[in-house]
Amino acid sequence: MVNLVQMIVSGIAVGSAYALMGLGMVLIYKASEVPNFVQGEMALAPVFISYLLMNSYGAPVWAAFAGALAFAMVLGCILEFAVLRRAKEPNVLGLIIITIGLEMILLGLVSWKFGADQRSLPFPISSYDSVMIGNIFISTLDLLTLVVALVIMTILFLFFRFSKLGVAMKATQQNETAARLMGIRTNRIKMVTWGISAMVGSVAGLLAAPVIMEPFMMWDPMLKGFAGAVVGGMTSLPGAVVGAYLVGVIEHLFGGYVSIEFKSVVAFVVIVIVLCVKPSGLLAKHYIKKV
Amino acid sequence: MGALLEVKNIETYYDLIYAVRGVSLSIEEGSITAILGNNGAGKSTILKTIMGLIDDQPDKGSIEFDGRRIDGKDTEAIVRMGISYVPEGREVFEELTVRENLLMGAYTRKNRKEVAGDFDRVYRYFPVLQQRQNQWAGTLSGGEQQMLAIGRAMMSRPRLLFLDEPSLGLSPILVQEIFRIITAIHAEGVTVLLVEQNARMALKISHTAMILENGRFVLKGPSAELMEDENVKEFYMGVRSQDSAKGYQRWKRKKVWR
Amino acid sequence: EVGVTDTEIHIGQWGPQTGPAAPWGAVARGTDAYFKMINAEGGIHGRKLVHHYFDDAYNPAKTVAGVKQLQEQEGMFAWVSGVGTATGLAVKDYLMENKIPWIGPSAGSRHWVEPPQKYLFNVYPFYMGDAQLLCQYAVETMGKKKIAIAFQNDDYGKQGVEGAEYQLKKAGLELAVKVPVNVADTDMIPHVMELKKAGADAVLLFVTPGHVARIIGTGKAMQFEPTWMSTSTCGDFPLMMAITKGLCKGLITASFGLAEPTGHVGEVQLLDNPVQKMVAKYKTDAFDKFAAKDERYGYTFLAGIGFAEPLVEAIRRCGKDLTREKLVKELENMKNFKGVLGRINYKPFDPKDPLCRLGQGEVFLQECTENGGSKILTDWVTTTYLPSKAE
Amino acid sequence: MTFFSVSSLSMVFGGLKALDDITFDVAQGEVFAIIGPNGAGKTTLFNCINCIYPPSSGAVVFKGVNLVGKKPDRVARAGIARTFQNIELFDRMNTMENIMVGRHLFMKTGLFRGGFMWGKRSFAGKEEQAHRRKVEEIIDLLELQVVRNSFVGALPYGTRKKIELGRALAAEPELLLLDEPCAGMNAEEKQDMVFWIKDIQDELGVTILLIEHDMSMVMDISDRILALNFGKTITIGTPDQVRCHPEVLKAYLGEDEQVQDATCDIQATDSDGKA
Amino acid sequence: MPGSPGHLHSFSYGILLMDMKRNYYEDVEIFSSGAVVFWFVVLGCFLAAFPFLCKHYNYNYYIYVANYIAIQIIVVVGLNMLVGFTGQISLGHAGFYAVGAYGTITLMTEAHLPFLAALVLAALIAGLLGFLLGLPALRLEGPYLAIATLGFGLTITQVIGKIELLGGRQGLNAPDLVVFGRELKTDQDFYFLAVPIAVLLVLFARNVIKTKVGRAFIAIRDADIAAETMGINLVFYKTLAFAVSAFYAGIAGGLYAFVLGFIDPELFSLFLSIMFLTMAVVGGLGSIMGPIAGALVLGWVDLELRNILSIPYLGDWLRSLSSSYFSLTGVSNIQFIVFGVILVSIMLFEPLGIYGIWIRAKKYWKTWPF
Ligand SMILES: Nc1ncnc2c1ncn2[C@@H]1O[C@H](COP(=O)(O)OP(=O)(O)OP(=O)(O)O)[C@@H](O)[C@H]1O
Ligand SMILES: Nc1ncnc2c1ncn2[C@@H]1O[C@H](COP(=O)(O)OP(=O)(O)OP(=O)(O)O)[C@@H](O)[C@H]1O
Ligand SMILES: [Mg+2]
Ligand SMILES: [Mg+2]
Repeated sequence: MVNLVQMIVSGIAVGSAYALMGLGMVLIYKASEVPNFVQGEMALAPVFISYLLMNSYGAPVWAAFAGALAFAMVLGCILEFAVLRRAKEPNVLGLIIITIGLEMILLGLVSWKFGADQRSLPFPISSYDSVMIGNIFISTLDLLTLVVALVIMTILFLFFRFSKLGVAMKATQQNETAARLMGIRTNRIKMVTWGISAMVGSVAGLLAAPVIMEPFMMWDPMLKGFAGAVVGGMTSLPGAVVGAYLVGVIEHLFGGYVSIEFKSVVAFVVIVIVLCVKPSGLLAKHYIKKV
Repeated sequence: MGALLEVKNIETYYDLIYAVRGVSLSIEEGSITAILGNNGAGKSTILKTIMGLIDDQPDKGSIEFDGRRIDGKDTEAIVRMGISYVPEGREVFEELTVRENLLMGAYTRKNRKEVAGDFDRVYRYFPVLQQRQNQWAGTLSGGEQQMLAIGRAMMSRPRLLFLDEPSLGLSPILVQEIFRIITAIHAEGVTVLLVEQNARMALKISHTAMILENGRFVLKGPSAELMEDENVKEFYMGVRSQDSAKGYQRWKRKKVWR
Repeated sequence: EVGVTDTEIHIGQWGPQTGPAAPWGAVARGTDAYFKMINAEGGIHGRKLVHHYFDDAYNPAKTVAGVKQLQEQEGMFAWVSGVGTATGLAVKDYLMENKIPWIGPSAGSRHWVEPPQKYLFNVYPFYMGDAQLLCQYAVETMGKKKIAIAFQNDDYGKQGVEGAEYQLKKAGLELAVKVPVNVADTDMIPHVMELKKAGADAVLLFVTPGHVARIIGTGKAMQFEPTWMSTSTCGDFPLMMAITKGLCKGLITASFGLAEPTGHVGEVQLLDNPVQKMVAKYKTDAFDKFAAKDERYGYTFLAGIGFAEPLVEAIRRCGKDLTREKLVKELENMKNFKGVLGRINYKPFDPKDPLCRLGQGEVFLQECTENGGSKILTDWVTTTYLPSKAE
Repeated sequence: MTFFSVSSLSMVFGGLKALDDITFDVAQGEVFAIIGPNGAGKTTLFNCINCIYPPSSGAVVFKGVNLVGKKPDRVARAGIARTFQNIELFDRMNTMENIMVGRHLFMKTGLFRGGFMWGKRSFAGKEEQAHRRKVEEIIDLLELQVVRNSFVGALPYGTRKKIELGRALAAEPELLLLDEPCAGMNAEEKQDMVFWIKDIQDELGVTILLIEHDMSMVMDISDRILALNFGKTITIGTPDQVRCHPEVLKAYLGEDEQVQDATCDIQATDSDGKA
Repeated sequence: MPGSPGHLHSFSYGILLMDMKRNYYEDVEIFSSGAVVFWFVVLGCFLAAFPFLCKHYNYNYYIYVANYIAIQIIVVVGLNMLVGFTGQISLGHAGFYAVGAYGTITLMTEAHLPFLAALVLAALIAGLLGFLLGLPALRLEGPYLAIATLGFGLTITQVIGKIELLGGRQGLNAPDLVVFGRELKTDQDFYFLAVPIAVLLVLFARNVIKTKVGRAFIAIRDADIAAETMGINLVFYKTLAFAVSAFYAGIAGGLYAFVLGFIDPELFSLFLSIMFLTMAVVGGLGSIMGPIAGALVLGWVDLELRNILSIPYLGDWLRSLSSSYFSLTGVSNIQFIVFGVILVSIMLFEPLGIYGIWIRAKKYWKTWPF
């Protein structure tokens, strides 16, 4: 019993990191309908920037983190402004390939600058301490990630639910031309969305880097976040979070009770099953095309 | 005082297709202008060009709204200046509710009270929309979507309203309804530019009308005059010498102009 | 001979410089600096070593492309090192069929010696040896009863399991639990829970340094702190200390060289023994002079030197008149050659005896100290080569 | 046996009854029109006949076979083809290929025979050509020659409607469902469309179900009319009966002068003044 | 992912229009005109002479490159049937590739089938798996389908890694390659196996696309409901598309196993699937030439980029740049950057990919000097 609870708790803990990545992906998907493969690297670059700030310029931790977040915002905006917006007559697959290309560029730049060595990001909270609730452990860093993910999710959810801008973002995604006809500055909206998404992602990065920091570190969380977002329904923010937690918990339960080897793929199998029942994910409304 | 909208000799290309071939028009404040024309004549293209929806177009010519050049500006900016456009094929936000669609129409407006009032106004014009407030727009019937599109455009309180085939696919009663609403909107002081296939109705409510063919205007004039024109009668209003299709006569008169 | 001129000897090497395996890129860069050092010292019998290494991103298709291109267009005398099992296997047949010597593949795969190939000389000690010694030490010296293993789900990890099982069987024990780790896994909680559940008091970690860090860290967070033991792969203590933020103090790893335990069990200093002197020389003459300024002086870099030493030695022994056949002869005659690694021995070619191309079979143990230094726990121990079960 | 009949068909979307107990039947060779205000459920009715939506209850019987529960492609196989209100063409094919898709059911080429189409004497080659000829006939009939090789995505609306009609015709249906074929056309084009529909009925003997808002056209060509409102049947009858039905007038026609004029005086005159 | 045009959405028809045919018997022929016959013969001769030319000029290495690219062409042409023509996305093609590779080897070593039989059988197994994967895929689209197929790709390698018969995680050696009693040892031998297979499969794909099945695929992509009402069985054709493209990947995988001589599960990673998709899209979806161009260009660039630092001047410049602003140990990552820049710039400049550029060039040529 303790074991089961422990697995669920730790599943939720790792799910939080996935959730942050998933939220970032959903944001961008909502704005531009692109499954964003550069999400991981948009988070990676700011993490290394914060490392650089601390290591080479001796910035204090908080300043380095603030710098990283600011950089993430700028990076996201720049990517949208300088690249994605320039796509001529884009189709979805073309945009996906562009994000893959950007992913390579950013990854290349980071590895070029920092080499392949593994490092560990200085962080005020030790990743090896843990909180014990009864017999259940949760590492302090995981707990922090969980809290941060929930806070960010709540803010984003409220924003989309109750602000006009949130609806405008949805409108932009569904029919950009029509959105422009409403006077919505779709370009600006998309740009800001990319910025915010990069920020959300880099929070995940900053919370993962204290353990191991290396150029490929965001790839796995990105995929899991993507998977979570898809299970939740690519257009639903709460969906992304629920999906990510689902992925985390399933992984842990499966790893604990069935087979650790298949732990990392079982989530995908479950996803396929979920999608067979609900083709647009758990929380997104399914919309039957009307002819 | 000059015209509200002054289009001078614009030319528009879709890649290699030469769709609008030198069109000028000027719209007086407070008028209803109708553009008639065959399929593919380029009516929609003119509107899209004015709205800045076609990249890098117009290729030539100038467009002035309220004395200011608007060609080359972003669509958003043009909309914010007070032009509203109801596109052909409705283009509602399919996965937003009716209410959210209308809210988006009022996106540029700051005054919440006024917006709330406008919601009521739209619902008064189109009571169906109120019933379907929380339904996704994509699941509305064609006519309902058309009403939504017009309602949405009105939410921004435009000075100039473009309507691209508003009666497309509407039932006769709704066609009359829509035209009544157009006149009502006009009565509130909105200038209207109307692209229509339903020539009879369009000519009836408009002051000026123009006929577009192959990207050029071939006929312009006060609507009342055009209504009397033989060619217009025959080709655009379906008034013809024989009784009906039941007569099985298949002859066609060649158009005289061009 | 191909790749040999009056003034030059062309040696090829592949290895990842990019991609997830890029940390192993230092191997090739180590070899490069080493060759430059030799050239700076006047080369070998008047010839300079020309080192051609390329990045294959750990993708065998690219390895084949690069090897064929270099071999056919530039002409390599021999190939040295080369990181990765799949990459090496993709070119093995090509090199062997064309009778091109290949010395010191840097991956511990039994494919190198099963069946032995005339032109392929292994240097890297196999991981089952690490496991044997670690288990032996844990059981005999430390008195551990429950030994578990977390192993990477591939050749590397499987060898560890086999070695550990072999050794424990001798002591009448069994592995408490075997936990597989996929290379892509980042979250180690289920793995550690499994280890904890089994109540292991010593855990062998046959995984990458990153995973070692994650597992030890996760263990700490879950208040599970057995004796952690690992392989030579994770023996770069300064690196390990950095990525675990000091947590890996007390980690015991096997080592196949770069330090000389003989007679000096205890804290390592710059001792008055030949290996330490050599390592010091490589630091000043190869690393300081020829490595890129952002290169890290670490285990991987030095390993790149270590794998190439037998080749250089054999070329030296060949004398002025250098041919591939002669090189093979000289290598076969190598007995107890001592570079920075353990003793290296080859035997005349015997298609049935893997040991004739095994090279090094000894390891020793070291423990990570407070400041990332190492404390030597055992002397060199010769381990048993376990042939793979299938064959 | 009736040729085609719909009996107590209902369709519910969430809480909305889009179709409520619809019953009617159509005789072979008839032009049967369906009118009704927007949102009355006309398109939904077509979708149910096509089995794109599964009806909540009721039956659709075509030549003695109940279609309900079948897949749309089975319905097509049974001999029903249709056009769509919001044109559903294959945008990145040219006109000819679009119409060729209509021949799908008649072609026997599979993956292998298709893949091994080595020249025009192979099985697939011969079949292609035979069907191309058929398609040519349709292109000629609908006067689509000019656009034969252009991609349909950018063609004018009216042309695309014609291509859709051509595609449906290519399937050689016995029952043809036309969803607002004349929407967005001017009077002249409408007139052409009327002729074609007539030709299709007379020369090809196809039974036609027609949704249309242009009353003069509906009155012209239909043999019988079904009027719907809010998913319920108002009336079924001949054009003259329906035209005068008070509820139809109230819910649908309004004071459409064209139709009312037609009742008293066939020559449509232009009433002046602005509404 | 079919892009729904919408009325306001402008398309690249303008370009495509230029490539239109004038005579409808052309389509039925393999060669639509004399000029095409001519070029085809030239191409054939070139392909036949290529290895000898390479040998003659001592560039044997390029025979290997050609083999490798031919294999990739097979996968990408197959993938394009699915992605480009049927409008489904797959991020799991490395999985089918793996099935082909493992299947061929195992059928040869365990069932003692001759190579070609094993190859086809393995590809059929891949096709069957494709069909099975196609079933859940029926209801999915866009990112949902992407994730489902991605999951398939990851799972299949895990499963293979678990099966000892398939060598588990340690991998599997390919047996000797014997075709019709002749042992193929050199790259040149292999060339005359792989390239004809590639040519055959490309022609097959081209014919399929030109006929009923292909039209059904395209119809499903552009408007699935309309396609259904025209009598196209969605279930059948969607799964068929999956099966066919998986079959292609299977054949390619079987050949790939013999190019490398050794396979392990790690080879068939997600990166490979992404690479295939990239080649298809960058080459130009929805055409036959596109994927070929994509596989050719990107495949070659991917192989050759490792030499970027040996380019005279550029290499030195990059190194000096690295030592002052970046790191020298990471300098090889320039490859990533260059590859990424190539992808991004092709897609930005031309949404139809390399094929689009080709058509533009052709159009320019035809209408030159206007
Ligand atoms: N996106 C586009 N790409 C290329 N050509 C286009 C595009 N949109 C329209 N065209 C072409 O431009 C010409 C004018 O089209 P437009 O849509 O303006 O006609 P229209 O008068 O509005 O016709 P309709 O009555 O059908 O709406 C047509 O020949 C059409 O084929
Ligand atoms: N997929 C759906 N989900 C929910 N409601 C739907 C759906 N399809 C249609 N409806 C509703 O069913 C009703 C009938 O729609 P339908 O499209 O059949 O109308 P119609 O008679 O064709 O109207 P029009 O003449 O405007 O095309 C409408 O109120 C519409 O909102
Ligand atoms: Mg138009
Ligand atoms: Mg309808």
